[in-house]
Amino acid sequence: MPMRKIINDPSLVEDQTVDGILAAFPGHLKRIDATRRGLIRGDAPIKGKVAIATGGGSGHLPLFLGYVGPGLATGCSVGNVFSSPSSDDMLDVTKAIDGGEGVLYLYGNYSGDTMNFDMASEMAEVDGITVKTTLGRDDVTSAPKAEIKRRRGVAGIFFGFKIAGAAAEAGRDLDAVHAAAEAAVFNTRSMGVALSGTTIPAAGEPGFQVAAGQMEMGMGIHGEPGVEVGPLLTADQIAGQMLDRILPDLPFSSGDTAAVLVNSLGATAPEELYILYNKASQILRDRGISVHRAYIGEYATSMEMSGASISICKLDDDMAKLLDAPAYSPFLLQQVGGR
Amino acid sequence: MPMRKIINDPSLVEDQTVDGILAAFPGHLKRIDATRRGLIRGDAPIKGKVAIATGGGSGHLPLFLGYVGPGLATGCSVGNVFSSPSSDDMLDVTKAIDGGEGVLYLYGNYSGDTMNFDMASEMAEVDGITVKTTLGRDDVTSAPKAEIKRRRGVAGIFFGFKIAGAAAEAGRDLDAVHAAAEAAVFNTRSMGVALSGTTIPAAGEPGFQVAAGQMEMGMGIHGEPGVEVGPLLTADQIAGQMLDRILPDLPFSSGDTAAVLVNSLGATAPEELYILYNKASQILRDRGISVHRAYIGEYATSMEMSGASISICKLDDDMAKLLDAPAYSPFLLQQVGGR
Amino acid sequence: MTDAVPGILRAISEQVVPQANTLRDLDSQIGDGDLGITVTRGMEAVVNALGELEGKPVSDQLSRSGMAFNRAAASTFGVLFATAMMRGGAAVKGKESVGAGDVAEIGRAALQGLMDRGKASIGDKTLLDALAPAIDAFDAAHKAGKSLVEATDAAVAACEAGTKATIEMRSKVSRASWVGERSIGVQDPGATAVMLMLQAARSWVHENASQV
Amino acid sequence: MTDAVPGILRAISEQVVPQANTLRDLDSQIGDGDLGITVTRGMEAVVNALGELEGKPVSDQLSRSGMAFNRAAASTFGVLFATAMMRGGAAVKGKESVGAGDVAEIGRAALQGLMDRGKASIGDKTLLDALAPAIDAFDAAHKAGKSLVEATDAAVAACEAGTKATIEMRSKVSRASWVGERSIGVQDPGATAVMLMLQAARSWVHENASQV
Ligand SMILES: Nc1ncnc2c1ncn2[C@@H]1O[C@H](COP(=O)(O)OP(=O)(O)O)[C@@H](O)[C@H]1O
Ligand SMILES: Nc1ncnc2c1ncn2[C@@H]1O[C@H](COP(=O)(O)OP(=O)(O)O)[C@@H](O)[C@H]1O
Ligand SMILES: [Mg+2]
Ligand SMILES: [Mg+2]
Ligand SMILES: [Mg+2]
Ligand SMILES: [Mg+2]
Repeated sequence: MPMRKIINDPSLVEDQTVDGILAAFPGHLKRIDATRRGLIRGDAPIKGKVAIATGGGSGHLPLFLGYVGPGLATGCSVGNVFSSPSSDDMLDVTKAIDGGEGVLYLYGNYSGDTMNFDMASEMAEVDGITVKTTLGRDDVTSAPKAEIKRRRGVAGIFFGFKIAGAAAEAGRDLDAVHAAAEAAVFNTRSMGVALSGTTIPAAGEPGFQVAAGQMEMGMGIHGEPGVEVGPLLTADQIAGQMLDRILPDLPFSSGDTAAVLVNSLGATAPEELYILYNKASQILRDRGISVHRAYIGEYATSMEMSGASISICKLDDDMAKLLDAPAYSPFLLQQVGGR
Repeated sequence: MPMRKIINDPSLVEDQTVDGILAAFPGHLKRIDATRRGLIRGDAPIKGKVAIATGGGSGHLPLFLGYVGPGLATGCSVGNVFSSPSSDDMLDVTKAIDGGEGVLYLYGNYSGDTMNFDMASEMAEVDGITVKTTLGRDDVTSAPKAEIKRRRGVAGIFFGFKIAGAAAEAGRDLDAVHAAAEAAVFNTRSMGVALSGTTIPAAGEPGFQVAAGQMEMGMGIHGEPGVEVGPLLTADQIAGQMLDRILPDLPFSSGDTAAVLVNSLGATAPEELYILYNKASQILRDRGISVHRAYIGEYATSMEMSGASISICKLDDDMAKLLDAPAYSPFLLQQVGGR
Repeated sequence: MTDAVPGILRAISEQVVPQANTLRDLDSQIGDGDLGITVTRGMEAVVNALGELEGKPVSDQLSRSGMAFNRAAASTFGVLFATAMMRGGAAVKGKESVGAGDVAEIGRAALQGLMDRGKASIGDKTLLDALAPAIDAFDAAHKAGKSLVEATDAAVAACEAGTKATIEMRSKVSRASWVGERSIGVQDPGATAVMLMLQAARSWVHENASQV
Repeated sequence: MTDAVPGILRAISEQVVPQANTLRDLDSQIGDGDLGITVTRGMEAVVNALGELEGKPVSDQLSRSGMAFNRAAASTFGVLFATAMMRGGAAVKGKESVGAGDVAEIGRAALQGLMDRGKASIGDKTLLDALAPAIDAFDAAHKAGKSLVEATDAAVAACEAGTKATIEMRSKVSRASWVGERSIGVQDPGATAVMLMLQAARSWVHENASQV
């Protein structure tokens, strides 16, 4: 089955994507080394501020590179599609963004990433750079709560970038930025549903498929099998099932304030996200949970995968303030004014 | 073939989408009448400023409703999927947004829309509201240049909203806002390619299909047949063919300044848009055309259609200034600061 | 004739909506494929509106059901349907009783409204090519002293011929014109909708001619 | 043995890359389906790096080719491959000549590196379950005075058995653990990759044993 993709040589997808981003927003980002995959803010390093490094496989834009910018992450290593970046690039990024106050690593809990970032942090420490790590692990379906450390990170890691990024921008120290990131990650829960698979360009054939009319609850953003395959439910049923699993997990309780993110995995249209949000917001209202801010759109995609996820982040006053702080990236729908 | 859509009752798609948007961004928009489809800025009418009304079929978000906001349109009528809104709703919107300085109608050149908007404007004039109309007709493949008035509007109408919206926000009068809109529309050229069809929810079956491995050059955003069906080309070839048709049409010449928009029709991933932009920006550089600003993402979608379009808008100094002016909508990636 | 308009509209709803897929398929070939939904949603709204229109003057019945259609399913076809019904209704506004002798006048007013609104001409491959010959045929038959049933049969026959003739035409306006040459060979969807509607009207007339 | 490392790596590239689809398919069932690409891109980078490594100390050949693999195709498998090669290389750093007697030591250092990096245990359904028995078998055969060819055969046989044994295991770490019970019944992709690599190494040893 041929791919429905607008690309050139499949092995050039990652580099040409980065080239396009650099061409589109001159000055916003810079490459550390023309031949490699480390990218940092145009104005990095920023002396006297904690830097945030992220990274992961390509194929998830705006995740990860799209979350580099003022009030967000400082640098990013870009892997091949759905594959970890190399520890070499991570080390280069770490050195290039360090402003003397240490570096926070913030990325998803995937073994390729963790092992490469661990390797990079060991090398960075040798160079005298203090590194702390926070792992996104918001996907409630990826492991039972008792094994929360095994859970994978999905779209909800956005709250980590926004909240920790604001903390770093505000001049907080590494411990405080790390604490902000941990607070964001530990208070976020996500769940996704996939209506189709996706094809890694270099593989040429879909690694995963979901038949039309079917859905897979809990499928991961690389097509990791989920909890259940079954007939496609209605938007209201899907929103209900997701919140039934998300809300008790933290748990979220009446009186809580939360931010909500409804994310398209790629092919799912904006209209459908709003239909999902419409139901989710009703459920939250009924449970006494007030929505501080809603994010709806593409935040962590899987190329042309059809499907969506809902992420909910419980906020305290400090987190709400950090979430509202200005931030800028050409990929982010949040205004400089914080609107 | 069952649909890959997260929806409830297909006949409720439009209303539940609007409900979700209103729930997600409280205060941003308001409904004129709870039972109908006219929506306006939360702070409309704005006394002493020209208002801009738009509208069109659902299924294209962020077009049209997403382009209502400060520095953009003032109100919008929402039709059923791929169908015109009714003249009743258009008239209601017109009355509700008129700030005493007249109303500009800005929408795509589709007969259902033009006939309904014409009907609405006749009724509005009876009510003493001056209405002027600008039609988006940027799609170069929809008619030869000699019959430019027959061309349809696609993603390039975004430049109309941004430029005319800034002119209205700046307090220009109706003639000047109309002139700004006309300048934007007449200096914009677009071309699209579709890699799949799309299914109107209420129809349940795809009205149009493009086989995997094939592409249709010039297909419209409702699946209107294009100029050529053939095997899927590479991104570089597609960008080349598009610019070969777009650039001579205005024509764009060496020394020109332009804004570029690379739009996903829905399922096409951000990565692919950047690969397209990468080539397009090289071609423009080679032709001596300088890019003032690039917009890349979902600007006018066709639900889950796979494909992309490129739009180019030639700018003079005034248009560039208006394009750079701040604007806000939860759907728009342009900062209040104009970045 | 105050029963005729609701009766005919109900007949259209009952007989045309089940053929919506035919309209969708034609519109998919040279348009955007929504005409089936348009007619389904539009006629549903018309039937809902009929409750309040029973016994009202024919003029109101026509214009209000036209507006209901377009409010529910605005589109080229919707606004043209509404325009035709509003102009047709205006043609008999204030008339105490409306009968077979008024049909041609209503039709001519509707046709003029369609041409004002859509700015198309006969031969452009639109619903005009179905409706205009039907009105002419009805008028001629009526003037020749034919019965309502006979005049209706003549109108529908002319409409069917006009609709078929659109197959060979190249579209000159609106969406179908974007397909250019490729529009040749496909029967115009809007003309087809008009034909199906008139066929439904004919069946009502056949069953109810005695009462009209 | 400075020819052995490049020779074996080239053999791996030639013999394993054509089987990349097998790895992709296994990884699609319990992982993310990228292992075929990882091995293809990684081994391509290794072969490219070999040009500069001819004649270099075995320690450098091992560690640098491992780093080249992970730079081109970082991933769980990539970083583990790199870690194993770097630790294996470090085990013979500074040694003037490296021979069959060093293989087990290199293997044990690599294995320890894998366990430090991945924090997995034998039986967790990973490539450790393919590699650990291979090293033990080589070591035992070598200590029993077997030839290099015989020790290699024993190692590959143990590796194949270990790899097969992963079919019945339930994954306890990393991506495959997310599938839970569903991981049972599928041969571990990483273990399979190690097995294919050792099989390629064996073929090189058979052809070149005289020179080593
Ligand atoms: N300008 C026009 N004047 C008269 N009829 C027209 C005109 N344009 C289109 N039509 C008719 O409308 C039909 C299409 O209706 P519809 O599907 O509602 O259009 P759209 O989906 O483009 O809004 C065409 O088949 C044709 O008969
Ligand atoms: N913690 C670990 N320790 C050792 N081996 C592991 C570990 N996690 C995974 N593996 C091995 O890696 C293989 C998957 O490699 P790869 O496809 O590169 O992973 P990913 O795509 O998740 O980054 C598994 O089949 C398993 O053999
Ligand atoms: Mg992977
Ligand atoms: Mg339509
Ligand atoms: Mg249509
Ligand atoms: Mg894998």
